Amino acid sequence: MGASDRDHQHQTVPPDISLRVKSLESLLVEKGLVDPAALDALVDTYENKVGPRNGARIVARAWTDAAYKAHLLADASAAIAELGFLGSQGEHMVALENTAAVHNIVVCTLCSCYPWPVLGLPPVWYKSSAYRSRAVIDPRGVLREFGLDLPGDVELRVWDSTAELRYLVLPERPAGTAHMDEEALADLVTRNSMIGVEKIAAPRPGAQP
Amino acid sequence: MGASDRDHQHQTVPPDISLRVKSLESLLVEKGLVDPAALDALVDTYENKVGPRNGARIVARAWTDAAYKAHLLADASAAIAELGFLGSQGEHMVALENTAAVHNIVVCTLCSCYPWPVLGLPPVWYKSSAYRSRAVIDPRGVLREFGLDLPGDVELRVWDSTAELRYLVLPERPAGTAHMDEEALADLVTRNSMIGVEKIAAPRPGAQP
Amino acid sequence: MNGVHDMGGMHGMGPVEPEIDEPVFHQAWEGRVFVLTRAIGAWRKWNIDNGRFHIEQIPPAEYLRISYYEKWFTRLVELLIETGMVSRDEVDSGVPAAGSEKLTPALRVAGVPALVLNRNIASSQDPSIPPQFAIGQRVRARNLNPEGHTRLPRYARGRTGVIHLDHGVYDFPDTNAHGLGPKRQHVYAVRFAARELWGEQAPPRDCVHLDLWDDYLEPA
Amino acid sequence: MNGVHDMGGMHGMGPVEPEIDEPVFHQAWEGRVFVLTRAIGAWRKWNIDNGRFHIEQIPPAEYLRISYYEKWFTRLVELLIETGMVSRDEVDSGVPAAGSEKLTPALRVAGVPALVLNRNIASSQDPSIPPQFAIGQRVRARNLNPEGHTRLPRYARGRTGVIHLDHGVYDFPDTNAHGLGPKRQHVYAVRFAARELWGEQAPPRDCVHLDLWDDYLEPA
Repeated sequence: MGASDRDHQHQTVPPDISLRVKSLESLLVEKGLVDPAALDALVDTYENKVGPRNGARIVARAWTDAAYKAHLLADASAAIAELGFLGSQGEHMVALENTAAVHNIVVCTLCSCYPWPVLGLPPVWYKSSAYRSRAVIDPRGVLREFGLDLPGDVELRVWDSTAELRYLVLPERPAGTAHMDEEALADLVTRNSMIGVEKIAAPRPGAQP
Repeated sequence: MGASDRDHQHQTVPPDISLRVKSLESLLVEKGLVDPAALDALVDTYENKVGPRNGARIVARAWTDAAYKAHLLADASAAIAELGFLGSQGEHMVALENTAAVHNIVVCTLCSCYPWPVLGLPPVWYKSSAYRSRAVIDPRGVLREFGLDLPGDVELRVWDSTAELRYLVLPERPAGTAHMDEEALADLVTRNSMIGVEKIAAPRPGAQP
Repeated sequence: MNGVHDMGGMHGMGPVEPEIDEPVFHQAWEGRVFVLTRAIGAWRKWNIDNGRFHIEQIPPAEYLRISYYEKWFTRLVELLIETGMVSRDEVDSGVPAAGSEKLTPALRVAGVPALVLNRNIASSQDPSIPPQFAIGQRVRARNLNPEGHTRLPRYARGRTGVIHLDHGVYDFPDTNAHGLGPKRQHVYAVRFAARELWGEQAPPRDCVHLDLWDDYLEPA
Repeated sequence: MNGVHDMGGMHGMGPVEPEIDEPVFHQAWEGRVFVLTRAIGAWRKWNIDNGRFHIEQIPPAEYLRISYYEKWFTRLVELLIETGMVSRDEVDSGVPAAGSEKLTPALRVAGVPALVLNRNIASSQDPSIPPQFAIGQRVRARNLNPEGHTRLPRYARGRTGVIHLDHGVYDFPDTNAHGLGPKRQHVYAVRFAARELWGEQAPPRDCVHLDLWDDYLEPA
């Protein structure tokens, strides 16, 4: 699926986009508008340092520390700042708690706003017309495509990120994890669960945490 | 403008569309689903027999025959049937009178419905996304692009052909035409004036009617 | 469906560009697509609402990119296959499957004038189907968002207008497109103030009329 | 603007297709477009609302066809030219115009962590800008249809909801995108019942929240 999806997304790229970007970068470097070393450092940052592991650490902390969880739900920006994960496109955060009775899901219908500092850059599907158009009118259908058939008695809350607030879903802690420490729990937390399109599966018995 | 507009509309046609259509026609003929002679007769009909001259005759009649005009405005289908111009995609007609105080303009935002028997097949601009999207929210801006700057005190009425009614605008009879007979008047009537995007200019003094 | 075809009120589509002395068809294939569609239509395998819904299902980026008669071609192929008149293999090869029966065309030359002059769309003042609304009555367009075919544009939904004309009784597109019957009912020209549709920046006296079925309306 | 970017509630866009083990960037040029935009952003020649409006102005067929980072590339080029940082000739040739001065980059390696951690978007609880609405109050999203930038989606206009959270004071996109000042005002999470937005076929207890500015709202 990965390859075909990528092909689908990129099949219409003009053959020269890569060359056009190179040409523009060269121009901007020549004019002294950008520093190539800074560009490399930025790529490295977003490829390797900023990503859903940050969000997972927040979630694991909230699962294991009731005071932190209360703080996160009351003032997410302050609670996330404590862990050092506020930043560009995640300046003002709201945390949404998923429970057995309430399920939250996040979208940006108008563009593709996404909490970069805690989740990294958004996946292609989050930016797709399909997700942006359907998440508000057919969220249960979208969730089914992610394998989550939400019972009718669960209240579904959609959050459309139309302003400068960014949303982090605090997923339900799965069963069978009482013995796990914060670090092991963080390894269970998926990006998609923090957008609200998946639940976190219980760890398989005997599997490495 | 004509050529560039046509190029613009058609530049993305795959190179093989003409061949694909030929291949389909050949298949349908072979299967006995269509008769090529009937296809030729249909092309001839819509290229040469059905067109805005039909609508122009209706308009000229209404300008010169007050009883016919009253009939047209009260029951357009019956009045148009009298002249033999009802038919497919013009089964049920409504006539809209443009005056100095009220200006009507017709669009089909959802597809490109158009009164074929009285105006022929629609022009490319009528079918364009630009016209379909803007005629209902910015009709005065659209009219300005047709060279018609409608005074603010004129009431503008847009008709979106969302059902099986088809609309014919009865344009204002221009000044300086008191001496002209029905046939000469019909020659003045433009297609665009019967859609409501133009007024009919007064004939130039001394010009051939 | 809330498709990109429902574009009334959108911005960003550019200027309207009329063409001087425009031909009826710019290229011969356009005319052939048009008349093939009409001639196949004479078999009466689908209705106008089926046909419109097939155009609406063209994927949005494609819908905006391709020309009118390319859309018609796409629709014709899909409807021919869907109704079993041809197979996709036949479309791809351009020749009938081996052993297929040769039919007699539904439309012959002699039938062309009648087809052009035909009043295919049935309307009536059937007294057994009374109107639900009266001329002059204030109505609200319902907030319907069906995934199927509808002729109630998004820009009118939830908006209040006045019944201006009663056009009589017509088939109901939302059912008729999907084999759920004609569900015949009254259609009205409903007048909406431009300001009701677009807000305070619209000219105060301008208005937009839409032709709407009983089932699209509720008393306001 | 009522552009095709405002696609909440549209049908016909197909299934959502997640990719397993998706890389941050699928091709190197995507990463370069992203970081060029961020590094040029450090010159502070435009704000986030200018930037979003430039993406929205990509013609609709193109907008739906091209990928996310192709949109970013289109925007970057247009903004560089519009702000006079480069000329179109320079973009076409890839080399600086003869005699042009060489500047010192606004962003150096040492500045990268600060850029990533920067809280560029100013918010406050500025008591001199009081909220126009209170938590729990019923409000209606106004029916605004500006040709310029707005963050009020079409699907919410005219709909009634409840103020759920007061997020504090933020710049107003509709003016901020067009050089008309930040016009700072309160932003609220407004909760709309799914049935209010989409009609009776929506599940009865589901809801959608939008973050909306004071100027988008009126008392209901």
